Amino acid sequence: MNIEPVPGGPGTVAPRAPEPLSRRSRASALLTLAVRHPAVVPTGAVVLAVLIGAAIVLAAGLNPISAYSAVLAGALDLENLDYTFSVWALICGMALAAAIPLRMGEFNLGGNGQMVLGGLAAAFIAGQLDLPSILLIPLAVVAAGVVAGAFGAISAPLSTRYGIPIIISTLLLSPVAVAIVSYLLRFQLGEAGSAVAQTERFPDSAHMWALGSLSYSNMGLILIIVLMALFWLVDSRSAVGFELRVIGANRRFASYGGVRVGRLAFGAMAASGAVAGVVGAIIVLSPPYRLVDGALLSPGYTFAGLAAALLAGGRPAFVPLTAALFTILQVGGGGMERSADVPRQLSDVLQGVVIIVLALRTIVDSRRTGRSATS
Amino acid sequence: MNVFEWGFVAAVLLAATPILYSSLAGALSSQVGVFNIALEGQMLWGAFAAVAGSFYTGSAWAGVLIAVVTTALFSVTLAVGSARWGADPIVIAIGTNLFALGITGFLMRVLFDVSGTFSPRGLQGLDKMSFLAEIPVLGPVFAGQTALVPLAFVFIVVIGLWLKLTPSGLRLRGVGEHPEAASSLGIKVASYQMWVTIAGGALCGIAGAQLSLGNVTVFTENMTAGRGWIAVAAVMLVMGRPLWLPVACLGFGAAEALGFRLQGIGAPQQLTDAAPYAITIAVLVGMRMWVTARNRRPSLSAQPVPLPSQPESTS
Amino acid sequence: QSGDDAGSASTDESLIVITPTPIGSNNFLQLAVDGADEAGEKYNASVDVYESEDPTSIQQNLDAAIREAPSVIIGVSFSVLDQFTQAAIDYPDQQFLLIDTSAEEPTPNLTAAVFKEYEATYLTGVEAGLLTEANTVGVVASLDTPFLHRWIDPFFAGAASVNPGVATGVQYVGGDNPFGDQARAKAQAQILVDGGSDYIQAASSGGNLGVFEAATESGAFTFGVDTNQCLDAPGTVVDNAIKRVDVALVNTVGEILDGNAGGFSSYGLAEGGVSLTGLEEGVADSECLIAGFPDVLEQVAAVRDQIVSGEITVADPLTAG
Amino acid sequence: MTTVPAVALVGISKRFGAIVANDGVDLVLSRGTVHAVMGENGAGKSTLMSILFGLVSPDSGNIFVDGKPTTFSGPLDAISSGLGMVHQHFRLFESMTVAENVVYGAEPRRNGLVNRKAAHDRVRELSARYGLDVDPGAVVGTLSVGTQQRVEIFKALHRDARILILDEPTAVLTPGEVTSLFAVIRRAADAGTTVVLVTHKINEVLSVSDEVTVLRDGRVTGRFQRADATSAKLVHAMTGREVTPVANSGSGSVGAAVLRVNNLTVVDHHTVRVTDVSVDVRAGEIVGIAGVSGNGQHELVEAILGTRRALSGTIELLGRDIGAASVRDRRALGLAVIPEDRRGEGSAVQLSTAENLTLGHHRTAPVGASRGLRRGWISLRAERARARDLIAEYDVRTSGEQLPVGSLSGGNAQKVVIARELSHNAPLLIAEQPTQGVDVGAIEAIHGRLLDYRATGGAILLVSHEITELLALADRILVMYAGRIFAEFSRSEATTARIGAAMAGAQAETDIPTEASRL
Ligand SMILES: Nc1ncnc2c1ncn2[C@@H]1O[C@H](COP(=O)(O)OP(=O)(O)OP(=O)(O)O)[C@@H](O)[C@H]1O
Ligand SMILES: Nc1ncnc2c1ncn2[C@@H]1O[C@H](COP(=O)(O)OP(=O)(O)OP(=O)(O)O)[C@@H](O)[C@H]1O
Ligand SMILES: [Mg+2]
Ligand SMILES: [Mg+2]
Repeated sequence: MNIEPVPGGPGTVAPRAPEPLSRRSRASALLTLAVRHPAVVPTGAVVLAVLIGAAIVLAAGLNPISAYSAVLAGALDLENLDYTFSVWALICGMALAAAIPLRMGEFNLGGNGQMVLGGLAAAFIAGQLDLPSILLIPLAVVAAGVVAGAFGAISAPLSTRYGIPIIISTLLLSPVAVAIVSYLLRFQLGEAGSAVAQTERFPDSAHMWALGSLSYSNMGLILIIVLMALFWLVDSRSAVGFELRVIGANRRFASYGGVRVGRLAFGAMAASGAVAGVVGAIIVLSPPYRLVDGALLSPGYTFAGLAAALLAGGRPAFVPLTAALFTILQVGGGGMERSADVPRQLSDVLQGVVIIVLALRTIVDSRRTGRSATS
Repeated sequence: MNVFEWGFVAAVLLAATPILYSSLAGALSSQVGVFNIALEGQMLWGAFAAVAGSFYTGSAWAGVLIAVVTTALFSVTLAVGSARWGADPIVIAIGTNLFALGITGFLMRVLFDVSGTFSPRGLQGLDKMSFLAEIPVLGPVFAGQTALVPLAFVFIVVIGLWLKLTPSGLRLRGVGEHPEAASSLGIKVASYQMWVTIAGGALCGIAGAQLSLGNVTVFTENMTAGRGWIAVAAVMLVMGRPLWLPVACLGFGAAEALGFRLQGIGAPQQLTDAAPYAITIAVLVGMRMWVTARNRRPSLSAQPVPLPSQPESTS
Repeated sequence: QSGDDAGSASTDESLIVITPTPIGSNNFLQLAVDGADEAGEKYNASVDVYESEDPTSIQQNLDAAIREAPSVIIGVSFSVLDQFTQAAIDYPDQQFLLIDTSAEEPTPNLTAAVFKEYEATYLTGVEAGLLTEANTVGVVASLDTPFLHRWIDPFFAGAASVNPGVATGVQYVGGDNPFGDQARAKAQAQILVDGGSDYIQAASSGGNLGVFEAATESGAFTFGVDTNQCLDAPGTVVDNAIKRVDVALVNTVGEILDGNAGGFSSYGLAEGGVSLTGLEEGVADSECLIAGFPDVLEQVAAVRDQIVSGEITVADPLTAG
Repeated sequence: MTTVPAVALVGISKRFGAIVANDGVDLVLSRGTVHAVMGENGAGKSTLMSILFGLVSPDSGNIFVDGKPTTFSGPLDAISSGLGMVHQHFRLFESMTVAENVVYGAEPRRNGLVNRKAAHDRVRELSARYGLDVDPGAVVGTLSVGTQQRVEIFKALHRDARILILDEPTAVLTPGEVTSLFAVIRRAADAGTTVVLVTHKINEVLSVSDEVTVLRDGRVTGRFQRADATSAKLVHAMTGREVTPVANSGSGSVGAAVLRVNNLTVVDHHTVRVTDVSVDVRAGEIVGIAGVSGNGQHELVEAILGTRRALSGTIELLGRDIGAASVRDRRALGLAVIPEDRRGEGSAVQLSTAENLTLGHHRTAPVGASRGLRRGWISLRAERARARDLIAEYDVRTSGEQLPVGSLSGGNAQKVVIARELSHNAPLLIAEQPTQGVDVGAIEAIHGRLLDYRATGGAILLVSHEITELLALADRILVMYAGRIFAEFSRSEATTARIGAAMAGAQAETDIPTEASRL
């Protein structure tokens, strides 16, 4: 039995056909169409952020043009590209670690802890086992993923069982992990006679495979690209990806609909932690082939990755692009200081401005989509 | 080492005060439904502005004032962005924190031509209340502190009472609990959220000023060093009841001070680093376990809707 | 902050300094940069500073530096050792200088200058041991790393050498900003004071200012490091374990430029690479309290001479532990 | 009549993108009357009310209050012009007291502080004036739905509202509460207040309203005085056709038990919500559960669905004990649920209609696959195609399956939920308030579907506070009160009066005479 449609009686109003567009309004329609392209708003935000940054540089009595060209040169000069790509891979990895929980509306602020635990696991395998490369490296990477994944996963039951938001538990657990790793490096696993807490240099068999003659980018880059592709596939085409999005939109709806929220959150947090752990593994299996206390955290990959993921709205297709943006700012920031004498801190300023301006883009979004903001 | 002595209490208070101010800002924001994790960045800016202000004016209290005003301005982006324009406060806050870290370091180099630490000769710090020195208990606890330390508690009590007793406090609580309900009664929800967030900025300004002109007299890059995040955790811990903030913040202060003291008997530095965070998460879990356990079981006082008196209700 | 002298017509030489972490409030790195600036002035060389974030960016900065082909690439601290050793092998025509660390198997183009800070710290320890009335001394250090023990263990050893049975206490700042958290450093210094210490060695980099404040407020006394920190808190700082990075840098850069590259020089008390402010000229104007204790200075000078002559050897915590 | 109308809306139009929600609507409200606004789902009622209350600004048209042209830039303007609105979804601060809720935003003051005593007095005074009994100090979250609604009305009256808008106020009330609400409405109207009542229930319109305006597709299609309004005329104006009520003919073969609930007890927040409840539902049977909301029906449903743990008791589905099974396993075994809380539980407003229709079907053909290589993967093309089919089949009025569900009108969103759950063809269907907010025509269509479901051997547990609905559909009716099965009626025993009395907790042995009967 069907619910009958209302017959077109005299009182009914036919849905109105869109009025024919005048040339002017067609032009403006085209313009709206262009403005609505998903790439436009982020690009506009970046441009705006760059202008704000320029204003700051100018106000400080420095030359914005030379500052920016130094940023670009520092990141994109041919001889620096190798390095830039290796950093991009790491930021991409941490962005992925942030993007997975973001799909279910959660923030992972504990990337630091997960990354160092991954680094620790990889360092332990690489330093203790005497295996050929072909076994040792995968084993180290997998161990990193497992240990960091297990650590990341702790936040899921804390949230689903005890109602402690993931953003808080990851934030609080991270320093604990960092302290544990630091302690182990200092007292148990550290190299004797070394001035800082660090492991011994790993044997050659534990050196991540190089990509041709490149000196920074190695198989880690490929690994991250594969993980990104996997994330994209799972997010857009799989039942689990769909369920994650449903959780993000309305958790009660998800559990009513039979989504095993606890399990999925567990899986997502484990995957998120695991990716962060793999990033840690890639770092320690690359030069200088050791785990150095504090060295994984000082470049701030976690927050750069988080920012990139937020900027992309967690959407897998955009993550590589936004990660590239933060890579350029970060790597180029060094170049800027080297050659343009603009303080390195400007790079943080710019990253902050980009994030803020992009967050404010929702104004544009919500004006466009009416009452409901879709992502 | 004797753990409980007045000096210990003073140390705990000192460590807790900046966190107290900033967590008060966070708690107020959460009362109006804005999750404010920009406390770290705002406090850092406040610390910088206070030192810069004191440096230029030669007066520490002018520094505090400048910190309060500029940090309030600093928080306008978050306030307007999240309340008026509906942007995600978490994202803005993450941007704000990064921006604050960058801009303070940048300005230190551009304005003062130093990197890392700025502590020019003659930089005025806030006066200690040394006139209290002779008074028992108060003396050892407060004589070495600035007036901002006891003021924090005054703030908490006043704000707590204000929330409870005044029309605007009532409205403010309603805005956070059910924004649509408030706006359907003509309350300008966005305005409340905006002004409360800006007021929170001012409180973070005090927090930063206490840190850079009260706890010490210097500004350093990344001087807040995670204290703003601890404040966020404190807000979580009290679950929207500002009057409990002192307990949470003093708890953190005590965890830190205790950690330092334990170093004295050989505990590793890493334990000190981890202790406040580990204790917080443990307390959170404990609290939630207790709450869930309580809800699961019918308590003795738990009564279902009372059954009616039987037949006479038929008419 | 680079010291390239924009004014001077031509600079024949060039120096590039690579730090392992951002300089921030790490005053040792700052000292190295100042030393490089001084060397630049002396040899009419341009100076560039590349601040790194982590081991990978050390490598990247090193690569960038090698592309610039300066007269000397200067690496500061142990953290750059791996990268510099390898680079020296790969680029035999480039001159490298390591400050504060040395390679096990150095190549001829890799020069090293190391400091025996621990000898100076031993002397501040002697001063503390002589001066303490509470028979308790302490140290506030940034982190519990082997390297930083050079400011801890010798200090206690020095104090004990003149004051057997002196009690000791140490506090590590740690946290998110170990090299610049004055508030924590201050609280920790206060804990040492509460625990009875009246003389405290400050080894917490940017945090030292916090240590000085705590001491000022509670009537205790402190020792500074690296430079004359008495100026930061007159009336509180007794003396400083200074490190003449400038001297070392100027000397070794000069050697390299003169063609005497390779090997390593060690700067201890004997070489004048480390010292105490109190043992240098101009003590009277240093604002250091030690100026008021000529008898202590006399004894310390004697110990210094014994160390120089080899009569006393101060154990290096790095190799000892 | 020569008197100036209290409010006149003239030529109001409002578009949302391609949708015309209001199209030149005129609405005239005379002082001291009760004015009903009726219409199908999506006809534009809520939009019109939102415009009247200043929540939405019209694209064109004018508002006259007491004959003076007025523009509202927000609800505050509307409130100060003497309007008050009671939203269907209550807008109450559950953690606050009744008095605080009532005075919120217009607090009596003393020395700059809220004058608590005056606030309590005000509530008592309103209680007395309208013959209602509400404790000013009670925390609102602990009150029954009916009492909460009184608080909503008090909020408006406290502000001396002369024009009171009620959006579907009776949807959640017992017959007794409806009677008492109507008494309040009458009293208010007699005292000069103008009342606007948005509703789908024709008997209510006929019993309480003085005038009726009917909307269809954004336009006014009928205006009636009570004297000349009849059920048939109203339905025709709303739908443009006749609607014949469907009802359970009582026949049909009943099979084995599909659901067996034994001695179930559920506890939440210190309180026993469900006490020792036993229910069986057999194949080909519709078992109705009547009760005022908040008496444990919802917790019972949650326990069966598995989103809430029971403290004791057993639940069997198709002979299998599912007490420990996950929601997903229960659903896979053969359970579909139309939940009470459409927005909070039954849909995700930001997700598209297609995605909302997919949840629960994403692991089975055609969208997903339960076995083989495609297992665990989703076909976006199949998702869209299936969504279009269901939208057509269930007459969901929307301009596209990719639009977010949040942009649908209340009734149309409900149809999306019903389409999703019915298309499971599960052996057991639990339907909680399946026709809430749905218009007359759609109600009959949904009722027809439920009866078809039963005819093909499906078992249905129908939870409703709509007695007419239960009488029309159910084979047996259980009444829940205070967490217990308080009474049970067979089809032949059930009458509105008996059920109504039991819902109110009265152990009705004798029939209560009443004028209301089955529609
Ligand atoms: N903010 C909005 N954005 C887009 N469309 C909207 C919006 N508000 C209402 N509509 C559309 O306008 C039309 C009228 O909606 P309205 O809510 O007024 O209907 P209603 O008569 O209240 O229906 P119901 O009886 O289902 O509650 C519907 O088609 C609805 O989808
Ligand atoms: N998520 C939302 N965001 C903004 N406006 C909304 C949202 N949901 C509903 N609305 C608006 O509020 C109006 C009135 O809401 P109301 O709660 O009365 O729902 P409704 O459409 O009448 O549905 P129903 O009464 O059947 O539940 C809607 O018609 C719509 O215009
Ligand atoms: Mg409606
Ligand atoms: Mg409605």
